[in-house]
Amino acid sequence: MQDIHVIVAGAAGEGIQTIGDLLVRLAAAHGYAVFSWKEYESRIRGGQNRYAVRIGMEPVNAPLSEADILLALNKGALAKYEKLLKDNGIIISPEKDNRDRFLSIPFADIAKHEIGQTIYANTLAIGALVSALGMDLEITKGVVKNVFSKKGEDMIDKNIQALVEGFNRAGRECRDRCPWNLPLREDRYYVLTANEAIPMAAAYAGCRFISAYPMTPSTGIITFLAKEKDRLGVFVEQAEDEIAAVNMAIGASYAGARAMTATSGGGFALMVEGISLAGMTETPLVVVLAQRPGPATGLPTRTAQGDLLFAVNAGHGEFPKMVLAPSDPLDAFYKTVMAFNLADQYQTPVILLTDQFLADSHFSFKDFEPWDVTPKFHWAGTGNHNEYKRYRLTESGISPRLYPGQSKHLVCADSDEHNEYGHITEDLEKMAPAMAKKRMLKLDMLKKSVHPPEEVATKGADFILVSWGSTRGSVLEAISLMRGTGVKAGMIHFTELWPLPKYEFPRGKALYIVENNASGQLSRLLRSQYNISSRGFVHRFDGLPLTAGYIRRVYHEHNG
Amino acid sequence: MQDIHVIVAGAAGEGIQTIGDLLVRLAAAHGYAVFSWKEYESRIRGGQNRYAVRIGMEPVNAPLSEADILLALNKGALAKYEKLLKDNGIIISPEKDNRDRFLSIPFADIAKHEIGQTIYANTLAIGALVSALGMDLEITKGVVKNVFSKKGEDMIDKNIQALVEGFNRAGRECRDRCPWNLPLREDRYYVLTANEAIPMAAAYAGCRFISAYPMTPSTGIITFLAKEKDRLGVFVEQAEDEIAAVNMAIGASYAGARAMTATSGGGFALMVEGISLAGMTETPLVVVLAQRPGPATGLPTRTAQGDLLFAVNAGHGEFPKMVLAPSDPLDAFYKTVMAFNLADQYQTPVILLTDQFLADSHFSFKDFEPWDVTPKFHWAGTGNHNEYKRYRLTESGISPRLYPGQSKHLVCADSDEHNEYGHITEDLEKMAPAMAKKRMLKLDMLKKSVHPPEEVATKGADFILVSWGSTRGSVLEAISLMRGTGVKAGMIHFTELWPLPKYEFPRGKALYIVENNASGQLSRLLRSQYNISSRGFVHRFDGLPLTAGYIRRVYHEHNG
Amino acid sequence: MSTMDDYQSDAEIQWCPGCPNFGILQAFKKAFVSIGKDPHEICLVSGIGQAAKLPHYLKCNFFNGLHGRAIPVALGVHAANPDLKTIVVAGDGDCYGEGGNHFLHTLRRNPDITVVVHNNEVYALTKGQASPTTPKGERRTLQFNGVQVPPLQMLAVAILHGCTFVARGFALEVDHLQDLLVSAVEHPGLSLVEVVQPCITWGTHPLKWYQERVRIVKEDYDPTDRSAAMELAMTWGETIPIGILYQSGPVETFGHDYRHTVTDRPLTELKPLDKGLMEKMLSEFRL
Amino acid sequence: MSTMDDYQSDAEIQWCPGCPNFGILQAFKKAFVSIGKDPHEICLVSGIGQAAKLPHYLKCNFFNGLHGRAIPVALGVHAANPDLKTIVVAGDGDCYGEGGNHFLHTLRRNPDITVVVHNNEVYALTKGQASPTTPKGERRTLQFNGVQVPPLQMLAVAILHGCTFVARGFALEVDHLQDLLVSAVEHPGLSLVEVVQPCITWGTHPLKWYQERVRIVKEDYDPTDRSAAMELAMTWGETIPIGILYQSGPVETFGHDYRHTVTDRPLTELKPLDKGLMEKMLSEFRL
Ligand SMILES: Cc1ncc(C[n+]2csc(CCOP(=O)(O)OP(=O)(O)O)c2C)c(N)n1
Ligand SMILES: Cc1ncc(C[n+]2csc(CCOP(=O)(O)OP(=O)(O)O)c2C)c(N)n1
Ligand code: SF4
Ligand code: SF4
Ligand SMILES: [Mg+2]
Ligand SMILES: [Mg+2]
Repeated sequence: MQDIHVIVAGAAGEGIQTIGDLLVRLAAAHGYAVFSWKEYESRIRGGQNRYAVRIGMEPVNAPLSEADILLALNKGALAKYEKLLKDNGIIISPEKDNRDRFLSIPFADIAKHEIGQTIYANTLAIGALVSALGMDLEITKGVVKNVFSKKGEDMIDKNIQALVEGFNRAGRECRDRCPWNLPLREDRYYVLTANEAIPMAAAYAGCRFISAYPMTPSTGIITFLAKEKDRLGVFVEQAEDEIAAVNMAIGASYAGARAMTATSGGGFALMVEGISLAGMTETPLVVVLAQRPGPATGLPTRTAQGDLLFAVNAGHGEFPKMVLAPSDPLDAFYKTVMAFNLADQYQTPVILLTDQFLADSHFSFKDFEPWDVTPKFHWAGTGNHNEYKRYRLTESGISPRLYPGQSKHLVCADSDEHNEYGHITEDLEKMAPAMAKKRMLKLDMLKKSVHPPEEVATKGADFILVSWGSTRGSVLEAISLMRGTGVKAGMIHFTELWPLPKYEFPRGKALYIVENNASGQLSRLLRSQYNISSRGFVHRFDGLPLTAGYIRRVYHEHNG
Repeated sequence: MQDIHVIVAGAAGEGIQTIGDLLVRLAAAHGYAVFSWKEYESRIRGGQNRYAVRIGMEPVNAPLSEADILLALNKGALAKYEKLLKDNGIIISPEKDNRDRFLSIPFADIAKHEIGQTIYANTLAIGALVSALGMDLEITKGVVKNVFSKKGEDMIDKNIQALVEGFNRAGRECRDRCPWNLPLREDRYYVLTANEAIPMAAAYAGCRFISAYPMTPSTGIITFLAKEKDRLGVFVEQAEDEIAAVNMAIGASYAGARAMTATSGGGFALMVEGISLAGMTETPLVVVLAQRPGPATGLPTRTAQGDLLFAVNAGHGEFPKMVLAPSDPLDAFYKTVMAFNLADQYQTPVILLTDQFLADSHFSFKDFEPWDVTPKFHWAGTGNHNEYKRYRLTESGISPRLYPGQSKHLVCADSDEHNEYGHITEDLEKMAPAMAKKRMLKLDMLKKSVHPPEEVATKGADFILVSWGSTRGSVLEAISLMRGTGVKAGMIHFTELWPLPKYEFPRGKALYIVENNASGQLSRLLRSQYNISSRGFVHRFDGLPLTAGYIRRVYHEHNG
Repeated sequence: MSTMDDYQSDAEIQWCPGCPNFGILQAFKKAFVSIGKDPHEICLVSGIGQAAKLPHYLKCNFFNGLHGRAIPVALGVHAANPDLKTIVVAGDGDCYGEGGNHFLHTLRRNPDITVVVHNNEVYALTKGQASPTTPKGERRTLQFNGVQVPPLQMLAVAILHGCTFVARGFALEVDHLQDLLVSAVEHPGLSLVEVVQPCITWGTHPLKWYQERVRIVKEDYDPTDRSAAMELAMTWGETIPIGILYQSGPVETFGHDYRHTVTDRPLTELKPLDKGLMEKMLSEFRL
Repeated sequence: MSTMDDYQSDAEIQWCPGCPNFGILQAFKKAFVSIGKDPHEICLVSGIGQAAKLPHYLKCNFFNGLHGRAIPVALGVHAANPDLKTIVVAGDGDCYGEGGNHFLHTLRRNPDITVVVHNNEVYALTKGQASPTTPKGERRTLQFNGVQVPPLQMLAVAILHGCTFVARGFALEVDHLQDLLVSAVEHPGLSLVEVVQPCITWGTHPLKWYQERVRIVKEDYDPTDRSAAMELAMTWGETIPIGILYQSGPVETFGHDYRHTVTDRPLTELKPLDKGLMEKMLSEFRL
């Protein structure tokens, strides 16, 4: 079976979120791997948004552009998205149209007149989708019941009624136009977004404190932790601004609690001084930077990989720092635990770079067993100090860390250059350069904790796509598309971006660097480190994620 | 004549600032080129500070480490700085000591008992220095009268009395120990710091507005403009924080006034979001980033070149930006005018990178005639628009800029991605990528305004020192020192750091990259652009400026 | 004479249908007609949020900047060109949350600008988190157990610092709001207008709740009575008083020393500095 | 029982000889002895400035962070470990200038910490620029014609927002200040102590000027009288009242819902999350 791609399109507030979420659930309940991504405007009602759902036998966690089915909830949505429909695709819409590919079902009217209220229009639409997709009505009923279980009997009944009505209406018209079929399978998948994986992983890693200021697309992280306060026990504080957010997290971390904050570009900009503070005071800190297109406010609800070099170079002065860019929610789980562990071990800030695409998209995983990275703590122990010095000069650069109140040992942290006790120093001859050196030593050490990039099919490849972060799924799919047409592509994918790992690029291969940005930031970063040169670039910077098709097209434009 | 190097050392508040400043004036008044630099602790009274004055026949604007004369105002100063004294150097101090090199003069006691008040101790010390240096007493009297001219007759008389007393006391003891002689010369020099050159240049360039928050070592810039309000007519506002400072400057610039702000690393970190805003709204903005050692508060009164990559990569999202790092006050004058011109022409932020060393040091110039760079304005003109579009898509990427209220044309600026009128756009198909491309186009254009680095003695050189910003004087002196011992060194010096110019490094020369930082930021930057590799590095990161001697020593350590 | 149409923008309005922000927009247009300023004589400055989109929907000059930073931008605009009527349009989160420090310090400066705060007691654009004005106990999308702390009292803080014009309006009382805006813009010095603007998407009370509570201050209310004003500024519950809560005689405004000694005209009208002056200044460094 | 010596730090003091900051330091030591907390039970948090150096001169835990950011750091410390006595030591510029927004919002939170503000009416460490408390008309090193705007009234803002402990002390009245500090630290909820701390280097008045004006509030002064307190908080001129200006009964403190539902112990005492729980949560995503 080829993957089926459904686009639900409509205005904000019109129900596409509900329909899309339900469709994701339904596909999973039928035993299929599902991938979804969303694009939405920066408004609460109106505009034209899309919720794209990809359904397949195996997880292919990458966006598609062409659709099999377009559920267009209004005329504007139809106009905007119809061009994405495959030739043999169909449209389901309340709009009227006589074309063959068109299933015209006035959801709201039917809902109102047959079920009693327009609010059932969404479930009607789901019914139609279920029919068109050849899903099982009984299973669907079960899921719908479940979803509405807390809304009372009447609500459930009406929704089932709407579902069936939609199913039947579409069924009548679908017969020869809908070739799809999704019979029940045995498989079950974990389906989640990075904005769900990261807070869970954080709590698992021992994070006990988060302070943040709302900012799309990062807000989901703090919201998840607030909602799960009772189970996860994380202290959640909405700060008055991002400066407060990062400084509170630093305070909590200094006082012994693993702590984090999450934001997007503009908020991260405000946190940069705090990141330098964490570097100087050697306070572990995890910052999620969920990228969206800039500069400034930019396209606040869209996706981009535009802040890589900003993150790598964030903060005045020189200090060790780590930048990790997970490629999917499972990797995000791992990287989050790793971030807390390494922040703790090296007593320094770690930045997790995600983006709107990664934050909001549902990915499927056959297994989600991220237990081989476990929380590791690096306290010094209170007993073994004759004289405790928070910033003792050591060979590794790592000083013994205790927290205040833990014992009689006083823990003194200073943002000025300081001596081993944490007191301001003006000793330029010995202490100041020794402290600077000690901190930078940790960067050398950190390098040893960094893994080389992932290589896929590089042996025997004619050329290699080099990528980072959330584009992995699309690059992998691009490779397999190209291989399908005899073009031998490989992939080198980076998820640990600073410090860069010791690594030798395969020799004599043409490199194409693939990024969701305009200026080629990975290119610049790699060039500064590995002395490589690239044959070409694939850049996308319109606020939408890279797709396999896009990558292939640009590659072929380069290569005739 | 070999340059004479005098170190005045003592506690903050003890008079070293007064003595140092006066010595600079005196040397200049005698017709000598003078260079001074200072190091001071982050406190108002006490500690051990140095004011180093170099006096010569020709301007050599570079710090020295070894001193001919040490004026040590107290015991601690003596202990800390005596090791810098040359074998044949002398010490002048109120401390007691029987060694031959020691001129022990109890300034305060004499001032109190012979002149009447201890406040004359400083002038006594000046008298002693003048004698030791073989300066002219009458000329000195003239300068001293001048300096105290506003303090009333009695003050002037007493100071002259003190001067003569100090001169005579030292004179008695100096006879065979002080070989120096500074007879009157005809030459006259301009003597000034970058913190004086920059605000003057800004006003000359048409800057009409500065908002800033105090932060060492940048505060001198806004202070100068506040003091000269009546002559220069700049609107000066002390902001509540750096975020306000940068946003006010952006507002003023949008409204038609050339505007700037000045800060140091921590404050710059807070401005980074605003820099991205200037990039997005295409508002000209000049930001002085006066570097000091970080991270965080670091060594707030010392010098460093630790923020180069931070400045180059400052701001979320992608937008054109320029980073200039002047090498001396004359160059700072030029670069400041250039900064305002290019910010205006390309409608984007320009960062001027200085540092504490450059900000506070007096440099001498035979001529100071920076008139070949003149203010250039780039207004669109109000008449020639059928329909005015602030962000018109043009071939150059530069849109017509007007200011609000200038005419009936409305000037609409937006930090969101916008259409040509400045209204929010969500059109990802055409408008958003077109605007992103347009902005980045300006970076390509900007590259054409950038000059290649300065090459000195690179032809025939065995190796080349590659440097940037304020280290130029020391590198030049290092080259001439090394050439003096038969080591053929050349220099390639960068003052325009982003975008980097089109440039070919001379082939086959060993490169040594010289920086006042720990991690080799210029190295990384150059590697990402020019694919060069370097033979070695000279790094200094103890808060003190690079000297020729330091550079030579590290070079020889590398090369046996 | 301008008409409502002169302020009609082409931009598509991105607010929810029925949002009381439309009332504020309407009041703005009417006020501009009353004031008789042409679009190019007005400069709106905003940050980021639903409220901050308003400038796009009025045909005027505008600078739509960063979240929380409208006030400093407006100060820069006003310093550069005091001839422009500079008006800040901000959300409660924008102005009192992220931008709280600028608000506070600008009370001291008393710039001759107007600050209009849409108080919808929520961070609307980011989908419903509590704002600094959300009443204690009310739930928001990040406050699952309700807001745990009392709201800020920024109108009272303004009065406390001698802000000479402090008013509260209601988005659904368009004509009343129009009058407030006219008075505010015409008032010399900083004028602050907070507008009760219920959010019909994220708010916890229906519009009616507000309509029942909002009361125009009595005819004989004396807005020069500071302690009465403080009282009304902090009243939000059974009744929500609207009107000019506090007004007092003019005091020195932002930049007055510069305006007196250098120029009271826009800075763009200053002549370039004379090279002779520069040479003279530089010569002072020729020691 | 601790003694003064227990709080004696080895660090060299970087203040000017004779600075009234020494009085504050002394009062702190005495207060700690009275309170009977050992050095390791106290955590001082400061920003950058002369005042902010104080933690170095007391032997306690401390976090000396960024200019203006002491309060958020202290909130984090306090959230992580409510057993520590967390005390912010800030300059007027630090706390009301750069950090004004944090101060404002923390009034709402009412954390059980103490904030001590050294009010020297100047940015001392950066060499004498005006601070938010510099009185109008006084010259500073960047205000050549004197400060043009009135000062902020942060004590009044605190009282306005229901801060339950607001006091003013005088650096040269060490014993009185000691008492204030003791009461402040022992007070449940946010306690604010602003200390009149003349700067003998950059200030415009001699110490005597202050000594003549400072008046301890009368014995029968009722610190629960909010409007009287507002009055005293804003009095700075012929007299400068010192003492507990406002105090009221305890109200809910920062994080109380978390403390009630999750733990009232330090967060370090929470056990690691059980892998079983994580598996359970993840299984909810197995659709
Ligand atoms: C620095 C920064 N932080 C956070 C955001 C995200 N953000 C956009 S609007 C908004 C809040 C809007 O609330 P308010 O100002 O009350 O306006 P409203 O939408 O309620 O009218 C936030 C937090 C941002 N754009 N920039
Ligand atoms: C972000 C930032 N901006 C500016 C500074 C420079 N700075 C250091 S101390 C200080 C002001 C100190 O004034 P105050 O807080 O009143 O303390 P005081 O020295 O008067 O005790 C400033 C502006 C800084 N360190 N960090
Ligand atoms: S979310 Fe609320 S404030 Fe925003 S437009 Fe909708 S109703 Fe208005
Ligand atoms: S500058 Fe002022 S506040 Fe700072 S130590 Fe000296 S006297 Fe005290
Ligand atoms: Mg709001
Ligand atoms: Mg102060």
